[in-house]
Amino acid sequence: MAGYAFILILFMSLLAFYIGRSAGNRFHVAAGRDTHSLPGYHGAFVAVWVGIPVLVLVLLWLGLQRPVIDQLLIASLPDAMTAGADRAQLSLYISEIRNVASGRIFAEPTEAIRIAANSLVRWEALARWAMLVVAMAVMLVALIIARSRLTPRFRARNAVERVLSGLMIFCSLVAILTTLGIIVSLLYEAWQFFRLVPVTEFLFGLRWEPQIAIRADQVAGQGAFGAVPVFTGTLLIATIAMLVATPIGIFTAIYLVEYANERTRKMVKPVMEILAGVPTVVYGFFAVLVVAPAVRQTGSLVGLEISPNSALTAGAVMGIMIIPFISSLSDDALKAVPRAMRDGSLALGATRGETVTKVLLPAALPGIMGGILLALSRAIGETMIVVMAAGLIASLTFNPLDSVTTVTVQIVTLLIGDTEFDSPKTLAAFALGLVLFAVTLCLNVIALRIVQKYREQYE
Amino acid sequence: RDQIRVVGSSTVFPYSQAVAEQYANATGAKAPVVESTGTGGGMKIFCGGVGPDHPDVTGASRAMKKSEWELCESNGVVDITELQIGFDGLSIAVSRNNTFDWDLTEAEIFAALAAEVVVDGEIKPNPYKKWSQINPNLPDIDIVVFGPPPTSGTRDAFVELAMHDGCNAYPEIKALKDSNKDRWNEVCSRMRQDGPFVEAGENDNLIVQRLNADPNVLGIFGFSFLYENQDTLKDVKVDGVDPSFETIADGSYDIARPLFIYVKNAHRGVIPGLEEFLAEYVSDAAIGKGGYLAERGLTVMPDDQIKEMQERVRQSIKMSAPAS
Amino acid sequence: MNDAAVMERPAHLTTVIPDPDMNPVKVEARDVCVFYGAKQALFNVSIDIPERSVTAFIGPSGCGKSTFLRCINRMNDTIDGTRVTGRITLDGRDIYEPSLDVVELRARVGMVFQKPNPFPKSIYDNVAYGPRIHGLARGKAELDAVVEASLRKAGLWNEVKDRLDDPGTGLSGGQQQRLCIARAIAVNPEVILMDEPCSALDPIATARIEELIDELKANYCIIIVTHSMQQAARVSQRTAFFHLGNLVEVGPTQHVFTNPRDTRTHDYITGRFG
Amino acid sequence: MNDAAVMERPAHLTTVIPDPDMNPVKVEARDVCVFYGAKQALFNVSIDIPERSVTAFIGPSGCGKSTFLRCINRMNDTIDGTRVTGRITLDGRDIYEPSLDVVELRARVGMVFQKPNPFPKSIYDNVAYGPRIHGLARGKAELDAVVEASLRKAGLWNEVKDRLDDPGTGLSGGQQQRLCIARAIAVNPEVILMDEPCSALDPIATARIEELIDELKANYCIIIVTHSMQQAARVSQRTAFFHLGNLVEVGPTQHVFTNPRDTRTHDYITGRFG
Amino acid sequence: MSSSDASLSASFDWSSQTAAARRRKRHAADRRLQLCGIAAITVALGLLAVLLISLISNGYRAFVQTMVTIPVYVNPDHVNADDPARGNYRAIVAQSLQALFPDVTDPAEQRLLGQILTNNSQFFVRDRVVADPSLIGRTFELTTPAADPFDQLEKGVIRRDLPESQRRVSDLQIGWFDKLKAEGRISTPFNWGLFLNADSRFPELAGLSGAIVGSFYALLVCFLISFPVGIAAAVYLEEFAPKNRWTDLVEVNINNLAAVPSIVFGLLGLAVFLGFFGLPRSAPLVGGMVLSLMTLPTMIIVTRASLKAVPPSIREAALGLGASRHQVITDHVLPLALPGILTGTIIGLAQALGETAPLLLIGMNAFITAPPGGLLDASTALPTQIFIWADSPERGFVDRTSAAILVLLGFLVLMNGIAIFLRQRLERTW
Ligand SMILES: Nc1ncnc2c1ncn2[C@@H]1O[C@H](COP(=O)(O)OP(=O)(O)OP(=O)(O)O)[C@@H](O)[C@H]1O
Ligand SMILES: Nc1ncnc2c1ncn2[C@@H]1O[C@H](COP(=O)(O)OP(=O)(O)OP(=O)(O)O)[C@@H](O)[C@H]1O
Ligand SMILES: [Mg+2]
Ligand SMILES: [Mg+2]
Ligand SMILES: O=P([O-])([O-])[O-]
Repeated sequence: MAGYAFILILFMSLLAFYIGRSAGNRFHVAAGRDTHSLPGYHGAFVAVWVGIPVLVLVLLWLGLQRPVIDQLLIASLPDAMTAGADRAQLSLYISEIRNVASGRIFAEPTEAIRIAANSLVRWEALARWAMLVVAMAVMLVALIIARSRLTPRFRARNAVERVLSGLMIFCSLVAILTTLGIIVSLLYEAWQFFRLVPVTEFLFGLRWEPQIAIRADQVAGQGAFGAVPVFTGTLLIATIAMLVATPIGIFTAIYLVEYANERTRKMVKPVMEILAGVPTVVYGFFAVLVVAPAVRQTGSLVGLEISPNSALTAGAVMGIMIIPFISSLSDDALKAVPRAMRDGSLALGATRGETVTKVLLPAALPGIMGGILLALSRAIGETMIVVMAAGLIASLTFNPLDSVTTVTVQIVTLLIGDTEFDSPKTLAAFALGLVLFAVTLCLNVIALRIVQKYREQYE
Repeated sequence: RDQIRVVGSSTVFPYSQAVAEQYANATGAKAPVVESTGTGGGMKIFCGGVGPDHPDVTGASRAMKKSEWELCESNGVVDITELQIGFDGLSIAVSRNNTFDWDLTEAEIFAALAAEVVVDGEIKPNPYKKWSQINPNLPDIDIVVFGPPPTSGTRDAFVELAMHDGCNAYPEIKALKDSNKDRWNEVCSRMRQDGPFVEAGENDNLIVQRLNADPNVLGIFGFSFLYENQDTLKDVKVDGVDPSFETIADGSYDIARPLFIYVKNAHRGVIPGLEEFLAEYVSDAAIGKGGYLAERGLTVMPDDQIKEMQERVRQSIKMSAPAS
Repeated sequence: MNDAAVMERPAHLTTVIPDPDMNPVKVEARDVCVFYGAKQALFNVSIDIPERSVTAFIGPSGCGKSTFLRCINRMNDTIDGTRVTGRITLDGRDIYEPSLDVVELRARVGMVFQKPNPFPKSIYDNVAYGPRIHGLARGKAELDAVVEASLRKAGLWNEVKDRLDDPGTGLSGGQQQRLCIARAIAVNPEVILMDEPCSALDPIATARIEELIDELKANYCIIIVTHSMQQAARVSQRTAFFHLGNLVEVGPTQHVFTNPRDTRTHDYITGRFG
Repeated sequence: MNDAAVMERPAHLTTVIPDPDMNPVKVEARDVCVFYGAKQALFNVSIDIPERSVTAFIGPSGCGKSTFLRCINRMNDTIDGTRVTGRITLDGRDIYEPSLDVVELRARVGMVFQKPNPFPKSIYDNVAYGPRIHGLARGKAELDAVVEASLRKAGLWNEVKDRLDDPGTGLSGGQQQRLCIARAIAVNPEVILMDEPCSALDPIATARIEELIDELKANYCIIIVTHSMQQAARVSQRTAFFHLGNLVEVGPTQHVFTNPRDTRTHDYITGRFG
Repeated sequence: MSSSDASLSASFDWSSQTAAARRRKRHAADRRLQLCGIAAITVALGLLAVLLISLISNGYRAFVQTMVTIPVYVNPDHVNADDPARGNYRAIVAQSLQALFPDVTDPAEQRLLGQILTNNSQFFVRDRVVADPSLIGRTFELTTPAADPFDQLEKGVIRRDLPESQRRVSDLQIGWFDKLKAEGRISTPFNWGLFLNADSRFPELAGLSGAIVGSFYALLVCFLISFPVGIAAAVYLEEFAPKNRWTDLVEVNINNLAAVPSIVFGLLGLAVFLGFFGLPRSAPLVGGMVLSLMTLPTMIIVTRASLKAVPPSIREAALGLGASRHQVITDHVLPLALPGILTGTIIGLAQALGETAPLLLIGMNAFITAPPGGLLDASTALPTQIFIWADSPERGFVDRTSAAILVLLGFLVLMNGIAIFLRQRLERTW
């Protein structure tokens, strides 16, 4: 039925468009160049006013119809059933009534339920027809009003364009709303968490054992929520990733920009893009099944003791993931150095290598730095690789051969499967999320500023 | 909601999956949604309340705890049927590339994995880094054991079945049991957090694959995983006994536990297909000898016990509050 | 406009106005053709460029002035898909022969560009860059001396001597261009190529650069591309007129401007096109 | 260069050479100042531009010619941070008054740009675009007629009549520029602004455009910015000389070129700077 | 070279020994830098190769499937022609199999024999009979997947040379299997089931169709939200918005959102869509919405870049003719920017396709044996399906995990390929 409503709206809007356009056409014949807007705009003006308000109305209606009918159903049930029933029990009734109404009967329903199911069928039909009638009425009124405003000098184009601009502004706000949503939801949950665990303990505590007993009689972690080891672990892995990715990425960019011929570039670039497009869950498997054993074996060959979940493994694989990121940003930064710099240096008799190292790299450094910072924030926020390859236990160490855990690993392990929203364990995930968001936000803002400044410099 | 929802133990997960699939195929009804959340996580969601927003069934690799029962009760989930579906052995395994013939006592397991152990008659933080430090006959390699995290019933079962037995082998700790029960519980239950015991997440198969890649590490997981991978993995004897369907069923293999599912009776008759699903779950074709769950590694219960479960389903017999 | 005159003789033949007073030849080009990919930008250019004097290249936009200029220090090598045929010699040595090191060639043939392009480094480092990479100075003192001498020659010393550590990009446009000239001089080139060195500058800065060119011509062979015929007339001793990739006419500046022999040259310098 | 002469009188005062034969005024500017953000690009420009004739704006690069031109059809509105003060009227109506719809203004004041900028559409659609958005033609037949008439006026009809569906970007530079002129004419403007319309063209194309301008001036008020004084001399009836944001001198072209009254004008047209 | 003048006037001897040696050294340094570049690229591409090889070496096996063909006698004792759906097909299949091995009489052995076929073969027989009830009482040839252990045996993963106790299949079963093989009843065709079946507990039946459909729905939602909203936002910000503090803030914000860890979006989805709006868990609708929040900033940035790339001269031309700003955009700018926008969209969607973490948080990692029928049905997605399979004990799932990764990579390479193609074909450089 909602489908019919939308079809009706579509039809009415088209009709409105047609009516508006013919009016516009008549103006045009009569007034010629004095008509302000093209006939199409007159049509669009009427169509917009007929279509958009009713669309909002119908969507609201559809959203509210179900809860209202549910309320009515519950009110219609005999007091004996509803008295003392809690929300859950009531929603079970509703669920049963709906099942009965749609013909899915598997146990003999009680009389009350059967009656309720019958009323449900009736009410729903009623509501549907009511919606159609109301929608139709609204559209007709809108049509009449909008049509009456059309005159040859009426600025229909401006009116339509204002509506379009409004829609576009609304769309731009989505990004803001998302951020607000993130901040509010994280802050809210984190605030709950900080009521249970003091902020100072969270930020400066040295022990992290969040897998607290989920039952009173279980002995598990003791519930320490000092996140420092988690932060250092994150930092350690991110640093290793950067150490792997930065040189490879920058050298790759240098080669592609300065040395490679067109053909090599055309071949290497898409392949690098594949490297960037590999889902991180795949890198996770790669880390666990290929890299970790290899690292451990190499370690035991030289007599080193390497944890199976070593930070080295997770960091190195994350580094691989980040290579294309750094190389493409460095590529951009190097390319943004004006050709004149390059020409200036080459014309003085510098080799390409000297040009790169002495002129281009220093000039592109801010851009590259910005890129590296962006990559670092990627590394800090990367999840799947570490979920699979890094450890779960937070140990305060800077030894890359040891196992450490990261913020994202903790968020995932604290949240997967378990959707209760009141245990400090679950809430801790949101506190970590907040920190993660704040840190990456800072990094990104700084990095973007640097990159932007740098771009402007050569604009 | 017109779909059954199942949560709970990752050990029971494969069996619930198999039953869900069989049920959907056999009846043509909409396929149930089965999520693996770990026993504890599952209990928590399951006990969240009655109604279409809450799951109908949860799997557990140990019996429901008293605290969980209370949680359920406080949320109005009072009418629950408990169904045992079989047994599972907890195997400790190692790659076949490891040449040592492993045989550990529970005391040795405790010494290797507990947070605190007895050294020179005193209870101290675990100092052992190599197996040979525990018992000179064991290999001179690092202790590295992959195991499940605290949300999982496998972990609870392992603690209760292996660690508690193991710690009681030390008189110093056993003495505590009478004098200071809490302290005893704490010493016997806490796994070490300093590296040798690696919490490997809920993903048992990843543990299997990591054992294959690394012959010097041991892993703890359900017997079904060992059963599937017996060509590359071999078991570690516990107190001299190999895990197998027989030794698990007759109790001679010590670290075995029953597997359960719990059903909300309030949802029966409301959620379409729940009846048929449960009937399928406890049918002989599923959990009986040679049933399709046995093929997937479930250790089968004696026939009379199966009969009892089928009776429980038929009559929606309400479970009583667990003792502990 | 009547372009019939242009058609009178084969387009690629150059009218050379004889000049008995010309200095000895420094750069000699014979039948130089340049292709950008499939597109030919220069057609059989042959020209002799004398040392210790200023030669100006003029012609409408896109006629190939810059292209030819960049052949002389092989800067065209840096553009993918460029192909040069014919022969260009510097002091009689073919600069396109394989054994020649372009690094050396470019040190001997300096270049100044249309838009001032100082490196984003200090003024000192800008000038010292060339001597450093070529190892022209032993030690700091010698380098200081080279930098000072170059800046003096470029007429910039007095303006910047107190702020040698400031970034070169902070100077005004005209100063930047003189800095670029100082940078080119510092490696002690024999030829200096200038591609519209004043077109981005204001009249006063232009005048300063023109004076500078006048001083420099005593020691260097200078080739300047310009779009301003007045500038060509003011600073150059010889002028070459390019049109559609052809070198149309070359000779003493005086003659070319007052008495062009080709109708195209005549039409151009009287402003009938361009 | 000696700039002392420039200082003799306040810089913003314009020398107006009287011209009794001038056509009635179409566009009138009084004390127009333009600011790009904090930077002032034009200082108190006042000028009368007659209808049915060609007025040329000349001056060195960056002197504000384009800026002033773009004030006349309010194209400067599209640049953020631009502020215009003073008064510009078209047929006596202030074009900056709030109630005026710029869309209508721009339909009456057409514009042709330095680089030919046809839309990447067919030749037909290029010309038809303006009439379409302004609803100037009812039906296909009328539109065809408008397109043909405009292309004929722009002298392009014969060259393109068989390939009206080919993309406009496929034409040669000169043809593209004539296409742009046809496109501007198609909406039937009263004023046509041209910003260096020939500077990207070869001599032959330039000549064609100049001829075209000569024909068009019978019906339109044409304002042309050019960097070529020769071109200004050839095509315009009146010339205005801008310098550093000031309108220095304006008058009949003949007078300005042969007998400039301001030293700056004189220095510029004799090629002493720019 | 003591006085500054001398140093400049004295011509430097370029052909001297020292000068030549110095130049050689400089060229060597140049080549070293070049080599570093080549080495870096080689390392990066080498790592990609290792990754692919390790996937292919595991995954290729999953692309064929061992099938068993047996004659099935539809015994009328077990099926009632009035209601063919309710027959005892398990018995029919078992009897048909036993008919091939008349000497296997021990019930325990018969059960072992039954394990050769996939558990669900009974349903295949049922479906055939339901479709064609005339089969009752007749015999037809049924081709059905072999159970996973035998599939692995045929593919050589389970090694015959191991002691029986270390194998998933007994010597007896191997004997039967070999007999079937000798009779030509075993074949290994391409495994269409991998693409056509939904998830299953049984590796031999498990396929990706559920995950593919789930991913498709999620991407569809993601596209339907992020494409129009992204374009509208980008057009507004690039073409209309005044440049002030507000729009600066929006700009910084969007750039920042593009770099926010995906798991944070998962947290948002969990808290807002599931917690606040009460949308169903595991639904592709929610997955798509979370993914669209993630791709939206990317979409906006890419679209703005494409809009920026349209030369201002086109805008000026249209404005100069008296087109309104909206007309300029709809008539000229958007059509010209479209290839770039499409490219960006595809790349954004490809990223969304490979995203796992946020989907884990909203429960799109459940076991569901049927493809979702709509946006609100519980479903998985490709990456989460990989995550689930990776956790299944059966050996067959090891291959299938790698195969699923390969399929996912295939989709990604395909999408990226289309994007690159579009970019090279349609995008003009001005
Ligand atoms: N990198 C290039 N690729 C392709 N064609 C080019 C390239 N550089 C120049 N051209 C073409 O070669 C011809 C000559 O260009 P050149 O730059 O030498 O002209 P010019 O006389 O210096 O012009 P201007 O006065 O504008 O600097 C022109 O048609 C130009 O389009
Ligand atoms: N968008 C802008 N923002 C800031 N300053 C501008 C802008 N456009 C032009 N200017 C400045 O305004 C002054 C006048 O510029 P305008 O383009 O009008 O000069 P012009 O006489 O047309 O020069 P040209 O001959 O180079 O076209 C110049 O100094 C220029 O730098
Ligand atoms: Mg040039
Ligand atoms: Mg201009
Ligand atoms: O997932 P578990 O069976 O270990 O609870």
